[in-house]
Amino acid sequence: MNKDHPYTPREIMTIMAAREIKNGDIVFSGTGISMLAAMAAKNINAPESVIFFETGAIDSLLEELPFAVSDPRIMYWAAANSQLTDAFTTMQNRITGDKVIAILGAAQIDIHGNLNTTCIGDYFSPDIRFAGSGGGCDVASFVPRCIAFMQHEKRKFVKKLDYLTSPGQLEGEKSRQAAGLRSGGVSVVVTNLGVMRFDKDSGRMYLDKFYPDIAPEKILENTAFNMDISKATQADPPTIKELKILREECDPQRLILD
Amino acid sequence: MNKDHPYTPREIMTIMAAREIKNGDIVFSGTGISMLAAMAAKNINAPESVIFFETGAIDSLLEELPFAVSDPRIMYWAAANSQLTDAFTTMQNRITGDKVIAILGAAQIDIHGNLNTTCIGDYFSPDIRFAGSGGGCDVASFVPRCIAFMQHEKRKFVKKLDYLTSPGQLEGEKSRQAAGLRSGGVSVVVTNLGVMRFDKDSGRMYLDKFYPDIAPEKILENTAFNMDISKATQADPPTIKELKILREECDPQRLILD
Amino acid sequence: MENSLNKVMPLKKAIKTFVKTGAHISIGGFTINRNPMAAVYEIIRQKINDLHLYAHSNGMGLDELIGAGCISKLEIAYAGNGKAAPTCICFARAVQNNTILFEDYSNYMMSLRFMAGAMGVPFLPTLSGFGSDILTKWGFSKSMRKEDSKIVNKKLAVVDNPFGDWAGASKVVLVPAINPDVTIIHVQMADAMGTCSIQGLTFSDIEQVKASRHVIVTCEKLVEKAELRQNPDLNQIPFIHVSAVCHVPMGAYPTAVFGHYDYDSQYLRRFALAAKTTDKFKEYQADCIYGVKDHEAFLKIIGQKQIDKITADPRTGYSVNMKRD
Amino acid sequence: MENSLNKVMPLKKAIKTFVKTGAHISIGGFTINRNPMAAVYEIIRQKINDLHLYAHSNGMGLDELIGAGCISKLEIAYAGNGKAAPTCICFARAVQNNTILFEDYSNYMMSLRFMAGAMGVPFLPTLSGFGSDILTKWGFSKSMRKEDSKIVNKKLAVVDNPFGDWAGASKVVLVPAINPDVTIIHVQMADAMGTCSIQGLTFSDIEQVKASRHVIVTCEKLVEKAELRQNPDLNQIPFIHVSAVCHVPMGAYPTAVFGHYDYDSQYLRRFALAAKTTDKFKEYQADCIYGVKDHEAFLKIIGQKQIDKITADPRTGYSVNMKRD
Repeated sequence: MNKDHPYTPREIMTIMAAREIKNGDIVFSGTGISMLAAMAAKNINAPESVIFFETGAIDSLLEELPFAVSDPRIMYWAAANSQLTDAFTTMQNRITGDKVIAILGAAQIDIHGNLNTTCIGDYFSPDIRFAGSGGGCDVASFVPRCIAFMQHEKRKFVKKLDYLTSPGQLEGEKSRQAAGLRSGGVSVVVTNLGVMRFDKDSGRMYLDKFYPDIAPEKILENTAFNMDISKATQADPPTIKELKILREECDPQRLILD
Repeated sequence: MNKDHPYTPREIMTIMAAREIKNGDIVFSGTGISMLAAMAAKNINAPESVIFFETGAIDSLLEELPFAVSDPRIMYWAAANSQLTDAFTTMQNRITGDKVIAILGAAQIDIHGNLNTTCIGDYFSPDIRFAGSGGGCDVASFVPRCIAFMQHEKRKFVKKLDYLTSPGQLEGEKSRQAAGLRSGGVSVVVTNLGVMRFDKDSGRMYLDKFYPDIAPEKILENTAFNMDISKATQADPPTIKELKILREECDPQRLILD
Repeated sequence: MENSLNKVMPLKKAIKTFVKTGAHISIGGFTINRNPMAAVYEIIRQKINDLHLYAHSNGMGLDELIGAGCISKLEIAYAGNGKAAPTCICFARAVQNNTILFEDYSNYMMSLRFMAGAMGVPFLPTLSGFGSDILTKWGFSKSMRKEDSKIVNKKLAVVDNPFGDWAGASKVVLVPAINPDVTIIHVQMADAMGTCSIQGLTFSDIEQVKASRHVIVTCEKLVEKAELRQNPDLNQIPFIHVSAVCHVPMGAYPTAVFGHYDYDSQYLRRFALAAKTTDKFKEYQADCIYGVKDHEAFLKIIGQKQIDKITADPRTGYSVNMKRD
Repeated sequence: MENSLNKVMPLKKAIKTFVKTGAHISIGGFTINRNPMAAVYEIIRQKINDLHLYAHSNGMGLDELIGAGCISKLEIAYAGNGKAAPTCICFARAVQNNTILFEDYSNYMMSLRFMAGAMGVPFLPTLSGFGSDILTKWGFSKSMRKEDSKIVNKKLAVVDNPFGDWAGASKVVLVPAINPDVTIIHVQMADAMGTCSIQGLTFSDIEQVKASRHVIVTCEKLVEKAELRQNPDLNQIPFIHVSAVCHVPMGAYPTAVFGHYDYDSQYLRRFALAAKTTDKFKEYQADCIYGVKDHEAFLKIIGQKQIDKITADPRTGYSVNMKRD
């Protein structure tokens, strides 16, 4: 970490995700840190990106941060208020869908970037039940790029998911295509320790960037599967400008940053 | 015809069709005489019937008679303005669809009530090309009752359609069901000479009512196929009250009646 | 579907008439927004149970119904209650304790299933879910699917694209139609005939309504027909789909209604805390549900002061700068 | 799909940029309402031909394009022009004289096909058309279907219901998706980004737009973004779908625009009469299309007096007591 401009894990995660968003992207956003990453991108590097919710609102003004994708705050000053079927139509078709980048969270991820947001333990009688797919499985099926936000822990980066809710690269190689999916799914994983991507051929996760002061080996220790760290380089830390915009313009009340 | 209250062929046709409409029916209406029949029913015998257009307007006020199903006149004071897919949804599902009665016209009809609104002659190189199905095939596929309005002429009541646009009873018997259709389709034919219905088992057209002063044999002469006229009885002519409402309330400017 | 021109009735009567024990139902709204809560509480008070609930992302309504033991079977995409409960608490417990039968879909799949029901077709296609456990793990048993004519024979089906690779798809997932016995939604405005105007996002309410054999609408404002007819473009639901109209101001409380009131995050948290232990939850239910005779009485115990806090600002449609936990 | 924030351009440029010879196109509106006539006339003036047109019930727009020889292939449900021409005259002649290739569907089928294209699925199911010649008579040859990757391999397909008799259907008709190269619609209001608000019925415009690779919007009023953002519920098309926005007042004339102007039944009749003979039609085209440089100049020859006659009454949205032939 640069001592001249310290930042929190949450801040670097947000900035790393924001950098994935390109001008013109349509950002499928949940709430919390995913919303903040979308706002950071719009304010920093992708002013023409568009925030978009599965509930059907697009380009909402967001004078206040929404706490759910059904929050009335997303209905204000939108380009259009519509409905679920419309929102998924935008993602499933190849015309607008190819412009969509999704930001997802999960309870578990495997080496191929498949996500579990359904349960821990047996599906029919789980130890812990989570909310379920929501639109996660849909967007991971449809769009070319998804960012997964995760806390980097061994129990979350698992060898085998307890339930495969949202498809990543499935079993890698050509398995996504063979199953009937278009290319896409989780393409980058942003955690509190680093940034992971997927090998184009094998579809296996590898460490792309480790954060300053984080050893690649530490990341491996927090990962239950064997991940290639050989190509990893240190991430460019958030710049002073990025942090300033994030803190002062995106979340001045630190509703999410804290 | 009752000499005390004369009426035109168009008037008796309108009244005969209006009598088919029941309270609570949703009337799929085109323009012209079909619109007038719908308005007559609403004003005479089915005050809670609802006029409905394939373009997506429902229960429009109709201060002026529309000249097309896309006429802006149908968009005023409707219960809802929607779109084609919504309108057909209303007809295709069994919940609202079973309440729909359609009024259709055609260039040709056969003994099983199948309709041709596409062409005369070979489909690929026709002598006369008509507008095509529009929503006709759809509504004839979906809803339990359709009224066909026809001029009773031999070239229109044909042995074999040049093109089957909208399904009636297909080849009769159980052929409608065998083809994949629900029961329904054209259930009554109203012409300038009489009213035809279809035998429940054979699905063949028979003469149900002939108008006063019209001999059943004359109807047969104007029909190219062999139609059962043995069960026919004389229609109750339009009543003074029916004609009064039709003339004074439904079309006082005689836009359609003339 | 009814056509009688005046469908206004008390909520108690509408629930009693249309929501029978064992019925297959769906409710409108999404997580913490526009759930038909007054109707949900009335179902609970009338102790109607063995319900089969179809939900995409219903939050508060779903969790109260499950908590009260009204639901025996559930088809669902997501059960969350915003920040107060990222996973609905009664739902999670019921699944973990095997006290309900459940089957998971995605949000789009559930929306398409309602849409198929509305359209009157047996299924709709999607490219969602290939390779996921949503396709492989079926919650209802084969014998149930065989014996209960209201349960579809297959959770879903994968078929080849008969149009070659048209639209770039080699195969598609078909999801089966849902036609609930009754759907209950809460809207901003309705007239006595049942025409409805929803302000803001409609979620899947419109499809749920059109797919349903009976429809109960609760509304913030019961308006004259003329008021709705002035702008038919804003009326998503024409009266032909509606069975009963119940005038219930704040009928979605504690969830939000755009333009009227915000969600009550304090109440949602109170519920989430109570739901965590059996005793506290019984206490909560006794106080807030069984102990009041109707929604009006419930709102009285919430108090005007709290209601003022969540009342929507007319410019934005939500409560500006409201304290949210 | 483009995202540049200012998409305003002259109609001439939009047509030149997005409507190429041989393109597959669709136009919005229905028979005599909201056809994008200014764009149609501009296509004709630019002599763009060999177009493949997807239409449900386009009337005036379709018939002008066919009359001018711009269309070589047509997929259609209905070609009528209201009272002026129950069957479109140039269309009928082109079919009778074998000068275009055509394939007939129903209105619902065509709407579903646009919807499938919008949804990104290869097909949608319907229960329409069983037993009809729409299923049996295919307009495009097998070799065309094989050689031209933009023509689907089958007109439609009939398949068994994989869910038993769920929804009471033993089989379904699947109709293939349409994804036009470009869709052109005319709307009441748009902003520079391309967000659109349509007043009154939307026909199939929304699906046509969302299914299309490029979208040209012509609008009565080009408004500030803020004006549209005040009521997002009235905006059916968010800007992400739109490629070009062209401000063309009376851009649907001689067809109607609810709230702005009525159809011009005299013009429609004039067109219908002219279309009946080659000479008269050439004269008509010379006067009204080729002889004017743009829509503004066209409207000048129509004259303010005629425009006043069709101007909509603000209460009803149409011209009250207008003389209609």
